Amino acid sequence: MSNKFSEGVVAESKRDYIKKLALKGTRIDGRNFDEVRPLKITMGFVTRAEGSALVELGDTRVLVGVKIEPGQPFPDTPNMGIMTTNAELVPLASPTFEPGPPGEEAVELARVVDRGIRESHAIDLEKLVIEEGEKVWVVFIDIHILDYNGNLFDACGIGAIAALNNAIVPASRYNLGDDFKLPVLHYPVPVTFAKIGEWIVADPNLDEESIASARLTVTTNEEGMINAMQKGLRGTFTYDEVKKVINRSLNIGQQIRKNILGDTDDEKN
Amino acid sequence: MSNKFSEGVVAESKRDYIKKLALKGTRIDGRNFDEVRPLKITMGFVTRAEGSALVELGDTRVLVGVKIEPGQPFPDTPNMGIMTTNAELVPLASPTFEPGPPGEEAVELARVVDRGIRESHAIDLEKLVIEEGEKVWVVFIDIHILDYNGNLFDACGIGAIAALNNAIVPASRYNLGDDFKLPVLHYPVPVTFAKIGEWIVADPNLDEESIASARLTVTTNEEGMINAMQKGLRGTFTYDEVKKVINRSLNIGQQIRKNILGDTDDEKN
Amino acid sequence: MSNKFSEGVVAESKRDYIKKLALKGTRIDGRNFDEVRPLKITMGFVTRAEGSALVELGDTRVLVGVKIEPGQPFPDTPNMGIMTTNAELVPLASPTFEPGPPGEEAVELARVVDRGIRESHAIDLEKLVIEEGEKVWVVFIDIHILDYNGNLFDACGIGAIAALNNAIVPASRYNLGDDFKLPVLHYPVPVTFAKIGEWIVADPNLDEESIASARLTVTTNEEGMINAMQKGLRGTFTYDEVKKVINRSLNIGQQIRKNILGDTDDEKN
Amino acid sequence: MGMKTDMRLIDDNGLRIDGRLPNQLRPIKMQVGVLKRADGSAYIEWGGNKIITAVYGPHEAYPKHMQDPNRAVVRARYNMASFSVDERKRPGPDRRSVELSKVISEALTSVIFGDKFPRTSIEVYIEVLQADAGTRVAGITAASLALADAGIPMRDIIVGCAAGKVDGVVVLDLNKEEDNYGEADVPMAILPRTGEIALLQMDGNMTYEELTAAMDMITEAAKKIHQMQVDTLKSKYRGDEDVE
Amino acid sequence: MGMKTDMRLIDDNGLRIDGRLPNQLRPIKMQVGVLKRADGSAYIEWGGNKIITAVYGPHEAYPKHMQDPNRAVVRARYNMASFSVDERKRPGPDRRSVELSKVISEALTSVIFGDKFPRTSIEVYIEVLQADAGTRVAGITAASLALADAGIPMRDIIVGCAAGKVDGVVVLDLNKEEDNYGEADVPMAILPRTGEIALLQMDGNMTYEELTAAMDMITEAAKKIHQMQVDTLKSKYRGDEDVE
Amino acid sequence: MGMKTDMRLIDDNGLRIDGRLPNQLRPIKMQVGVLKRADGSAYIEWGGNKIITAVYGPHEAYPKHMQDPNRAVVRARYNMASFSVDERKRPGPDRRSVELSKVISEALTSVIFGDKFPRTSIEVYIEVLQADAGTRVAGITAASLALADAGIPMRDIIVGCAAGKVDGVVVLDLNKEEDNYGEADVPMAILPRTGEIALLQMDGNMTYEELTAAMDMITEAAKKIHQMQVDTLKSKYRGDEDVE
Repeated sequence: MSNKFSEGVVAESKRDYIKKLALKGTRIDGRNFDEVRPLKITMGFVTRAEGSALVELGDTRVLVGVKIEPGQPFPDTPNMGIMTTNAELVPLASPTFEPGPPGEEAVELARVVDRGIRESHAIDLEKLVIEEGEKVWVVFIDIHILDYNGNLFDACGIGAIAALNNAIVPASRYNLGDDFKLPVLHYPVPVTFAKIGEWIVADPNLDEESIASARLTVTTNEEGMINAMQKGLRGTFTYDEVKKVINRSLNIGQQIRKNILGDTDDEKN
Repeated sequence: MSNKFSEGVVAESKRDYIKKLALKGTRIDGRNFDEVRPLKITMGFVTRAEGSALVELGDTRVLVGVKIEPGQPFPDTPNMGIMTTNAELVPLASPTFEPGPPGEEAVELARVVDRGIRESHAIDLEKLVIEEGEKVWVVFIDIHILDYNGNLFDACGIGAIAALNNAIVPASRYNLGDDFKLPVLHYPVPVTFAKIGEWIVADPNLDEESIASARLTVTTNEEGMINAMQKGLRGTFTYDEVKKVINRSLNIGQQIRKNILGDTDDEKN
Repeated sequence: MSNKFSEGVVAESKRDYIKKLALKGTRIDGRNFDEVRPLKITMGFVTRAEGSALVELGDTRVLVGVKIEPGQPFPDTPNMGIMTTNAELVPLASPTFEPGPPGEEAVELARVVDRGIRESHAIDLEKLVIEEGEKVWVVFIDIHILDYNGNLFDACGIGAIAALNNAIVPASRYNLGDDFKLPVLHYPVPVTFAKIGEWIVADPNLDEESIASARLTVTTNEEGMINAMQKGLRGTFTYDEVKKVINRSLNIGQQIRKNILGDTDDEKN
Repeated sequence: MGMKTDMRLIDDNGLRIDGRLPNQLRPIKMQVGVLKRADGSAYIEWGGNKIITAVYGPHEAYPKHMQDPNRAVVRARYNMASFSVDERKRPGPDRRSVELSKVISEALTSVIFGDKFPRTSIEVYIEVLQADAGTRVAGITAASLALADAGIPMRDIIVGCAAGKVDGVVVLDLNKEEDNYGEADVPMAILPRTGEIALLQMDGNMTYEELTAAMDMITEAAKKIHQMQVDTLKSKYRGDEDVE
Repeated sequence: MGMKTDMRLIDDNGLRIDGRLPNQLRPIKMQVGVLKRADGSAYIEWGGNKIITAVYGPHEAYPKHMQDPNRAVVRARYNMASFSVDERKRPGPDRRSVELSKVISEALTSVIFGDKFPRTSIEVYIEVLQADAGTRVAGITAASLALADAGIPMRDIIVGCAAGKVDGVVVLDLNKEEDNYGEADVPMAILPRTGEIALLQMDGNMTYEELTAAMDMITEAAKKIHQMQVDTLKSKYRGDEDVE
Repeated sequence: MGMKTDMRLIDDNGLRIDGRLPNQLRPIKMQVGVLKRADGSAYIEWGGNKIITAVYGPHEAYPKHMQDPNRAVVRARYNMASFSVDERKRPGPDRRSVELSKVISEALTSVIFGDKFPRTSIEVYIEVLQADAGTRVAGITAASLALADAGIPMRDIIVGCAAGKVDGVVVLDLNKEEDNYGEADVPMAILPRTGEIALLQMDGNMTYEELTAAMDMITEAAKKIHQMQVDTLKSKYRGDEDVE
């Protein structure tokens, strides 16, 4: 996937520099530890999709499209619609991404985003039944990475809930009545932290991510509930660190949520 | 796929020789620029197929089989049969072919042959409906390369229309009435040209193909209509060259078509 | 799949040693030529499966699970259930097994086991029809290798018939009446022989298998019928050797069959 | 091509369903240098198409047996986002995108001075984010901007454009309805300096006269599109806004 | 998580459907050195789970581009037998097992002194023969025994354990019904010596207080499980029976 | 094997549905040197079977880890054209063709002096263009001609032939109906010089006596087939017509 040698050398000097800055309480791009990069959400970027959001989180750019089509329900949930999440780490977005079927990074990303949406019951799947046991609406959340500059989890999680909140069920296209807004009940937001040395920073950029020893993503909703967590990388966290990270994610998630909902309101007016 | 070094050396001296000949208006196998290699079509070679044609174009040999089975129509064309084209570049046919799923050469070949048949409306797909929206005849055109000695496009395109013209819809096997001849409305024929230096020759053999800078295939039908074109390789054509090639392909296609229809008549009597 | 060089050297000295022993009528683990390694069958090891058997044949250990689910019959056998056999050579079981889709070893293994069961008509497939032409019971025989120490054919063939003989059709789970014992009509048993020099030994262990020139598996049933044979490896057998091997397999198979049926009886009481 | 419809695609005034004249292009908007990670990049909006392209390389080709000892290998990959079309497309390459990737690779190879970089590869990625007919020619137009942005030496900046036949009329730059219900489509890529043709495909049903009329139209339009490419590249170095 | 049911998962006495108290583990049985071919192996029965694990390596990593010049690469592969669950699972990796293989690989890497074996790989295979909720934590618990059995130097023996929320009550070590119909699941892996967390996932709906209560429960239970691991390893060298 | 039918496969005169006696072969026609690109090739028509085979090599085996330092690796690939059977076969290898490719590779290896070409591979391609039962034995019969045509040194020319049981009668060389509705099939490949058996499979239901009777029949028939192989090879060098 990449040249581990040259990476190693660059990482070493980066690591030193980033740690020196951390001692002074700051970061390579001047942020403080809990500061998220500038976030810009462009709703409805792809008009052919039923919902979409172009998310720019610092230099990271992802496009989430939502397609909604009729399909068969799962046998064990005949009275619920279906949601499914897919992520494409297309090689356009990074020299480290390779063409081909989703690798373990893409699968983990899609599943973490999916869990945040699913476990918070963000979509009211019971409103997506066309004919019980026969036909329901299937919501496809498709994540397309455009420019990978760190912290895909948050950019994609934000894009997913924004695109869903923006989506219209295209009932009329299938002669199934009037179009209606996709019913969204909750607004889960993932916040990711990277552990660098003894410091833990929110929304790591690519440099930080590349030298981090451990990563923790916490997805929380507007009621302050925790819906999903995912620890990654080969380092560890102490229990205390995890507790602090959860608390910080509740605060930061709340700020980001305003951004998502604010933009949506603009879009609706 | 092949040893590029030794290929390079051989190609160089071949190129020189072929260009020297071209200056004298002739080709490595003695043909003139618009002369197609000897063409032999054996109809019905595979009796288990619904239609088939073994095509020998010079030393290039391909076998096209047509299978016809009932299947579901596409949702947007409920009142039309389906055709689909597949090409297998089996490694039997050339040291440069590899086992495995179709590569880009096989995909391009199948799609160019398919376009010729499809865009000329060669098959009367509306006659292939068994029950509207439910069941139609699916026509599989399967191309099997046996000996690759240049210009697969033409050999396969000729084989495809010959095999179709020779095909019987096996209705009785499925208790769907009497067998009937596959309704063929048009006879598209592809003619391929290779650009070598400033010369453009029809029906390139393997040597010519290996040193050509550009390739252009033009598929025309018996009414003089153009149904498909495909330019290939990393060189370019001038607009004038393209115009001349189209005109030459109309003439050459007409000759080849006689061969296809002639043989078919023999077969039918 | 493995280091052919070091293998070569080890194999050479092993070969010499094993041949020396053979001259004295014995084998590397002290067995005589027709002696099978100790066989232990644990029935019902996986309670979530409809039938299962953990087979220990010497140090070779395989687990066979049988799952039974409703499904569609094949069009040409509307009044018969379906059986299908799959083998996973998971890399847990041997340094020479690789992750990924089944390779040729796994495919051959599954097909040889399948043929033994299928050709002996071991399962009464006609009793597995739920609704003729619409719905039948599908019997999945899934073979999971745990520890590969030679002669997978026999361990897996034994495990398959044992697991089937132990399986319950879970009709009540699908509201299709009462559960019932899978109807088993015959007890095919494969016996595999390896040719080493001029000697032919039954149930080869890993050392013997690695130096054998040829392999022959003969599957026979309780009526003394031969149901399947499979010769393998790059050596040959004389016709006389084949005849003797068939006779020996009938005897040895009879002994093993007692073990399979004996255990089953224990289980049932 | 060639699906049936009762829709009239050309009205009594000779105008098309989106109000264009037969030889009129849809609105086009270009931008270069839009991505941070890529060595070169460009974004194009062309009618309803939204396409982003990136270039990586030249760098050592991998795996090694893909190396050409005499020149750089250009590998274009055309890909449609699953949400780029009305009916969701399954992710991953289908046969159409495999073919398009091949002809686009060949066309781009024709302008690159590849012999300057033996044994290397140059990757060109074309991601169709929203599709509205003519994606391959829009993609190639943007890809050549991305190549320029990456500093790859080229003998020309390729322009892609299509023409076709709709209700019996030869028209420039088909939109989605014209593509679905029209009678022919001719996608083409031109080297504007010399007029050489680097990519040419065609499907449908056309006379020789119609076909050459379509190619004439493309040749004419290519000049305008090329000017936009040049302006876009210039404006980047001057720091201007997007070119529309 | 979160499927609906009328089933009561906690009865009036605060007991769970299998009769356990909220903070009570299911029965666990461990064994090491169970396979002949593998360099290390372990088997675990945990509730209805039956899981076998094997370790191969360290050996030269292959293909070469997977080698890390500074440390061993740990590659765990979590796999479920097709007959391990009620509805037959198609053989081969699905998205869930790909994700679990990744997080388990990362967790195990955190305890292995990988810098002692640069350019090598250590393969860890986790085969779920019968599944009954909590397979990933049972699997990681057994896998660390297999690593110890293979003589891989580690700074601790990882313990996996889960907790969750069922009928509004925080409970330890969910069984299958609790996993299907409960409100949250928190799988975790701990280094018992230091209390460091090497694997942590969570899905469902929990307050901060509930989540930390669940993590407290796991931390407590991990001590017991770790003692079993130690006893199992000791008994192997003393030639004892399995530890239950 | 063993599909049920009311069809009688052996009539009152002991003749088979195609009029043959129990120990009678179907018509066979062979040809060598039929392909230009291949290093060796042969075509066979055997009953309704039409099979073409080609040999490439020996050449350096690739990828390198496939090389055997002591001998050539023989890789046969048995493939059926999608139109070779009544119901269209999906292109690409299925489990059956994977197994047949393996046993054919092993059988051919047994006659080739592979130690003369260490580190090389010899590819053998068997393409079934039309199938009518007995394709593997017809394929191996043709493949050994193709190997001879390629000049690969061999200690014998392998002959393939099958026998089986139909309506309780042991018969030679099953046709399609006999294969579908018969009771047993025994495909075999023999080294005619020594009578050694290089390929042997069997499926169905046979007594020991029936099985050995079938093998006797094959052994006898193999002599005739071998003579045809020899005549075909000779006629090629004399420039004769095909051997029938």
